[in-house]
Amino acid sequence: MTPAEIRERVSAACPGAVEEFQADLLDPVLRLRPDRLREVCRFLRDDPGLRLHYLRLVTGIDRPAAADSETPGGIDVVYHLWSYELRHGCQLRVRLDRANPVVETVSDLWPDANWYERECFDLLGVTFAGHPGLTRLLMPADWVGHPLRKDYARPERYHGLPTSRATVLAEGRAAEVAPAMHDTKAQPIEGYLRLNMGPHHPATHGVINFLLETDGEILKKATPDVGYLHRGIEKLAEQVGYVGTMPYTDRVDYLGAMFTNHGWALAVEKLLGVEVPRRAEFCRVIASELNRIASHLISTGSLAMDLGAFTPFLHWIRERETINDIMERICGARLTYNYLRFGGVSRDIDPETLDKIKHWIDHFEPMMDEFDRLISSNEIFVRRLAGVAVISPADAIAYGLVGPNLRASGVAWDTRRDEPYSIYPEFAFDVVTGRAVHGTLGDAYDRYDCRLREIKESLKILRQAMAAIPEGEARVKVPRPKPAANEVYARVEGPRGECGFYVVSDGTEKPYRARFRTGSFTAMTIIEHLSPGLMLADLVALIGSLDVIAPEIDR
Amino acid sequence: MVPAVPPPVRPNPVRAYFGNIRRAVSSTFEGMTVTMSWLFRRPSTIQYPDRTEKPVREMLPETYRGLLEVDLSRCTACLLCAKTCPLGCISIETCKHPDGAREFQTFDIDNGLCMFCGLCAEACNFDALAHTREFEASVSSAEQLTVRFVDRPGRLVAKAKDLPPRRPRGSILAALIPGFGRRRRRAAPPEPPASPAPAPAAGAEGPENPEGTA
Amino acid sequence: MNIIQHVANLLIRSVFHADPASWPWTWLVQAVVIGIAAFLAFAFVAIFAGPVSWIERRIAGRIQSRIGPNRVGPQGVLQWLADGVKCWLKEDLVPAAADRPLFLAAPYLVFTGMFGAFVVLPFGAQVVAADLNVGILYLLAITSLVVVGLLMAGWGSNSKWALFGGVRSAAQLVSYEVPSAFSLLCVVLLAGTLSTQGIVAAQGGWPWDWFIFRNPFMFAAFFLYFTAAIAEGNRTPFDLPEAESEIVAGYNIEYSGMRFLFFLFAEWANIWIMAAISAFAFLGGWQIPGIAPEQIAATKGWEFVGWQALSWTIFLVKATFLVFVVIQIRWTLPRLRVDQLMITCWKYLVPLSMLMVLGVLVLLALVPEGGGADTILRGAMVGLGLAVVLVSALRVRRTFRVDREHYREMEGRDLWYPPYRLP
Amino acid sequence: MIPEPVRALLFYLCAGLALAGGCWVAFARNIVHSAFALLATFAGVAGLYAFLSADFLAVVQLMIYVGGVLVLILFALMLTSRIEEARVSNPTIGLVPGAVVLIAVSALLVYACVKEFGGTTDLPPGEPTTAGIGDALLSRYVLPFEVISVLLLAVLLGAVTIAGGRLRKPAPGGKPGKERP
Repeated sequence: MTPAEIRERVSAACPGAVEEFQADLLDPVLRLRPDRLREVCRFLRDDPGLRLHYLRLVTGIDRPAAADSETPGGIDVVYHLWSYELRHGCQLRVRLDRANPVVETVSDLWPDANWYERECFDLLGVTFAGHPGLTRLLMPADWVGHPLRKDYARPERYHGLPTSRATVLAEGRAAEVAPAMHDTKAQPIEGYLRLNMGPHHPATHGVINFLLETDGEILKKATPDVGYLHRGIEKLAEQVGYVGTMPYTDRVDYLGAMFTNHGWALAVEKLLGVEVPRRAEFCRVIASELNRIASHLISTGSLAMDLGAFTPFLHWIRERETINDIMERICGARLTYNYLRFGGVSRDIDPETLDKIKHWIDHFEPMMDEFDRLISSNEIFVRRLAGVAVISPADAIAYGLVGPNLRASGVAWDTRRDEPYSIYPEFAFDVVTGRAVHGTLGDAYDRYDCRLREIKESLKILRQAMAAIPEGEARVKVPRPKPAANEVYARVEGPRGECGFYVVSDGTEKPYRARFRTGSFTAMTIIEHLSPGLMLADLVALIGSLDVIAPEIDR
Repeated sequence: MVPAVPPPVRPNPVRAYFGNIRRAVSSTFEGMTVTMSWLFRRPSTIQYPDRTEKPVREMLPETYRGLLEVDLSRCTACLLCAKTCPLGCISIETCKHPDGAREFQTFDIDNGLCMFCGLCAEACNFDALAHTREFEASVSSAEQLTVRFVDRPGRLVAKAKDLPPRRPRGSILAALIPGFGRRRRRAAPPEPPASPAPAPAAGAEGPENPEGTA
Repeated sequence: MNIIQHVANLLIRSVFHADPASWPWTWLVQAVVIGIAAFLAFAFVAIFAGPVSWIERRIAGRIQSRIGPNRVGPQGVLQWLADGVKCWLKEDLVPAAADRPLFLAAPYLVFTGMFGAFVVLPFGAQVVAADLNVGILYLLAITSLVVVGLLMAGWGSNSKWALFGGVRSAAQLVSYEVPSAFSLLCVVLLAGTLSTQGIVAAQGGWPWDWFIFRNPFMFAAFFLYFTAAIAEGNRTPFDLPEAESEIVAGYNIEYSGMRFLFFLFAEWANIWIMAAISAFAFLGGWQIPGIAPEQIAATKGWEFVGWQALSWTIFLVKATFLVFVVIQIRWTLPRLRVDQLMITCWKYLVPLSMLMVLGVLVLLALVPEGGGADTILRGAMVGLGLAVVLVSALRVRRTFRVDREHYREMEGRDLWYPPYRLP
Repeated sequence: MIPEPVRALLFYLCAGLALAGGCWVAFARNIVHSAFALLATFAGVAGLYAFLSADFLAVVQLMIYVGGVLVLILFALMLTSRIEEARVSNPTIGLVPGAVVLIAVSALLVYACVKEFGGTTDLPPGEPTTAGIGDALLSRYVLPFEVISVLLLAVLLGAVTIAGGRLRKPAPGGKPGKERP
C-alpha cells in the first residue's frame, strides 16, 4: 500500500485528522492534527488492512520561525511506521507550538516509543502527555536547555567542567571533581538490593549503567541508564555539513562503521539523485560484508567471554585482526573506516587485496566449525543461553528490535532482501531466522546462533561479489553536495540490524536535521521488560546476546 | 511472518539426566582437543614494539591513514584541506610580501583534534598533505600534539606550476620531531630511512634543505 | 621417626656433640628445626604458586594464539617474582567504609587454609611434613578455613559485589565438599586408611596398580573428585565467586597490593593442592614402577637419596600434568550459572559419587584383590585410559591438520609451532 | 615427640585461643564479628582435642564446625534483611545479671572439675582413634547413631520444606524458574 492509499484509509476512518499530505517529499508525510494523533496511531496499528506494528522512529525537528517569514515556527514530531507483514509504511508528523510543545504519548501503543519520546523530550523539549516516566535520557538530569533546538547556546561550563577543549587546554586541566551527572539515586524498592551495574562494568560493553533491584541473584528489575557516551553527533552533523559528517558516522557504531557510512551515503545520494558506479557498489558490498563478519565476530566472541570463556573471544579477535588488516588495505583504517563517498568509495579495492580476502575466507570457513566445537556446542554454554530471555515475535516487533535480534525471534526480515539497496538483489543468500536450536524460539542462544549463521551468509555474498566484480571506476566526482529542501529516510542492514538515516535538507551545504536510527537503541528498551525474574548472570547473557553497543545508543 | 511457536517437548527425565552427562563430557572433551591443538599452532601476535621483524610502520599498507604531514615545498596554501576538515584541526596562515610572493606564517596540524578521516588529504590537489604510516604519537602534554610544519621564517608558498617532487612520506615528520615514535625501539634495525638520501629538492626557496632525512 | 626429629638429632650430635636423649636443650633445637621447616614449607608454597601462575599464563597464551609473558628472565620464568614485587610495592588500600579487622584478616585466613594443606601432602617416599593418621580428613578440614576467609573478605569489603562473591563461594564450597568427600571415601575404602602415605602405599607404581584403574567406579570417582575439586578451588567453569563479567572479581574486588596477592597465591596453591591430592589418591602418588616402598626404605646413603628424588619427581610430574589439565579446562570452558552450579552438585555429583561408594563396596566384597576377575578389570580400565589418551591425540591432530594448508596459503608460513619452541 | 616446653606453650596457646575467642563472641557488639570469633574458639578446641590424642575428633571439629556450622551461621546472618545495621547489632542486656550468671556457671564448672578429676592425669598415648570410633559407632552405639541420623534427616527435610515454600512463589516478573540442569 502506498502512502497515498494509507492516507485515503486514514481520512476515511478519522475524518479531519490529516491536515496535509506532503506527497512531493522523497518519503511522503501525513501531517496530522496533534490532538488526533493517538486516534490515528491506534487505527494505523490495529486496522487489519494496515497493521503498522513496527514504530521505526520517533524524532523531532525544530523549525523556528524565520525572521522574515510570517509563518509561525514550531516543532515537528515525526513518526515512522512500518508493517513487516504487509510491507508498507508511512510517516506521520504533527506540528507543535514551539513555546509549549505538548503531544500525547504513543508509548502505550508501541513500547519502543518510550525511549524515543524521552530522547525527544531531552533534546528538543517536547512534552509527551501521559508518558510513564518522561525524564531526560541522554543528557544529565540537571542539564539546562534542549540541545537540538536551533536557538540552543551551549553553556560554557557544567558544574565547573569546561565544555570546550580550548578551555581545558587553556586551564591546563579539567575540574577536580566531576559531579554525579546521572541520577542513580532513584528510590530503591523495599526489600530488594540496589546494585549499580556500570557504568564501568565488564559486561556492559561500553559505558552503560544498569540499575538493578535484586533479590539475591534474582532480578526484580534492571533499568538501563544511558547517555554516558552521548556526543551529539546529530547536532554535529547540522554543523559540519554533509561531507564532514561522514567520518562522524564512523563513531556512531564503531564495530559497523561501514554500515553507518553506507547509510549516510545512501541518504545523501538519494537527496542528490546521484548514481553510483557498479564497481563502487561491489566495493561497498565487499567492505560491508567483511565489516559485518568482523562485527559478528566481536559480538559472538564477547558473548562467550561474558559467560566466562575467554579463549573463543581471542580466537575471534584473531580472525577479526585479519579483516582489520584487509580493511586497512582497502580504506586505510582499522576501525573508523570513512570509506564511502557520495558517488562511490574513497579507494578502489586492488586485486591483491581481493586475493587476500579469498585466502582468508578459505582459512576462516573451517575455523567456524572449530569455533562451534570449542564453544557453540559446549553444554555449559548452551545451558547458559538456551531458554534465557525469550523474546516472542510480537514483542520483538513491538519493541522495535531489528536485525539478528528480530530474526532470532522468527521474523524473517532483512533489509538487504526486503527493502533492497545497493546491488544486494544480485546475490543469492538466505535470511537466517531463529530455529530454537536448544531451547525456545527467540532465546539468547537463537540470537547467538543467528549471528554465527549470518557470518556464513556473508561469506557466501563475499565469494559471489569477488567473482563478479566488474572493471570500472570506483567513484564519480560529485560536487560539494547542496541538496534542495527535502527529506529522506535511508536504511541499510547493519550488523545490529536496520541502520536508518533520516535526513532533512534545506538547500544548504548542511543538513537541517539528521537522525540516526540504530539497532542498539531499541534493543536497550526491551531489557527492562525482559529483566524481571532473570538471574544476574542471565542479564549478562542477555546484554551480550542483544549485541548492544554503547555509542550506538547514545550517538 | 510471525511464526507459530511449537510447545516445548518434555523429554524422558532419565534419558535427559544421562543425556546431560554425556553431552557435558563429550562437549568438554571436544573443546579441550581444540584448545590442545592450539599448543601446536603458531601464535598470531607479534611482540610490539621491540621484537618485531621490521618496524610496525613498515608492515602497514601504503594506504594507512597515520599522522598527517605536509610537504610545504608543494603546498600552494589553497586552504582546501583546512576547509574540508570537519574539526578544523589544520590552521594555515600566510602573509603577503610587497613583491607578490606569499610566505607561510603557520601550518599547524593539531593531532589531538585530528580524527584521521583522510578527507583533507583527499582534498589536496598537489599531493602536499598526506597521511604517513606513523602512528606512535604519544607525547607528554596536549600542546605537543600540535605539529608545526613551518620550521623557519620566510618559507615561501609554492606555485602550482613548478612543484618539486614529493618527498618520501614520513621523512618530513621524522625530521620535524626527532625520535617521534622511535623512542622505545631498542633493537632498531640498522636500515636507512625509506629514501636513499634524496637529492635536495630544487625547491622554490633555494638549495638548502635543512631537514634532510634524519 | 620423623624427618624433623631425625634432623634435630643429627644436628645435636654433630654440632653440639651431645646425646639428644639426655641433653637439656634438645627441645630448643627441635623447636628451631620445626620453625625452619615451617618457613621452608611456606617458601615452598610461594615457590609453587609462583611458577604455577607463570605456567598458567604461558599456556593460556598459547591456547589463545598469543605468546604470554616472556620478558622477565629467560622466557619470562621470573614474571611471578616481578609481579610479586610489584604487588608488594603497591599501596595497601582499605576502603573507608570497610569492616577493617575483617578486611585485613581475610587474606591470611584464606592463605592459612591453603598453607595448612601442604603439611600432609606426600611428596616422596619419605618426604611428608606430617604423616597424620587422619591425613585425608585433615585435608578436607583445613581447606574449609578458606570458606570462612572468603566470607570474611566478602563481608569486610563492604561492597555488594564482594558480598555476592563471598556468599557465592561459601555456598559453592560447602556444597562441593560433599561429592569430593564421597569420592575420596572410595579411595579410603580401598586403602583402608586415612593416612596419605598409607593411601600411596596401598597403590603401586604401574598404572594397573593405581586406584583410578582399579575398577570402573574408581575411574568415575576420579573424575567426580576432579570436578568437585575444581569447584572447591573456584576455578572455571566453577569460578562464580570471582566471575569478572558478572560480579566484577567478587570477593577480592576491593583488595590491592599484597593482600590481593595472597588471594591469588591461595588460588594457585590450591590448583597445586588439588592436583596433588588427585595424584596421590588416584594416580599412585610417588610410587616408582617396579620397586616396592620397603625396598626404598631399606636402601642407604646416596642410593636412598636417589630413590627419594625419583619418587619426588614422579609425584611432581603427575601433579603437574593435572595442573596443566586444570589450566586447560579453565581456558576452554565458560562459566556455570549459580543455580546450575548447585544443580550440578546436588543432582549430579552427589548422587553419582554416592553410587561410586556403593559400587566400590560391592566390588570389594565380590572381587577379591589379585584374583582373575580383578586382573581383567584392571586390564580393561587401563585399556580404557589408553583409549581416551589415543582418541584425544587423534582429535587434536585432526583439528590441527584442518587448518594447516589454508594457513600456509594465507600467511606463507607453516602452522606447526610446537610448545617447546618458545619465542 | 614434641618437646615438653613447646608442648606446654602450644597447650596454652590453644586454650587461650579458645578462651579469647569465646570472650570475643560474647563481648563483640557486632554480630558478624561474634560469628567470626567463633572460628578462633573452634580452632582452639580442635587444638585441645589434638592434645588429648583425639586426632579424629580434632579434624572433625574443624570440618564440621568451621566448614559447616560456622559457615551456616554466617550465611544466615548475611542473608537477614536489615543487616545494614549490623555494626552495633548485639546489644548488652545488662552487666549485673550477666555477671551473676557468669559467676554462677563458673563456680559450677570449677566445682565439677575439681570434684570429678581432682588433680592431673597423664595424657593418653598418641594412638590412632579412627578405627576405634568407627567400631564403637557401628556396634555398641549403633542405636543412638541411627537415631541421630534420623533426627538430622528430619531436620533436613524440614529445612527444605520451609525454604521450598518460600522459593516456589512466582518470581516478580511472573517468569517461572527454569528447570534446567
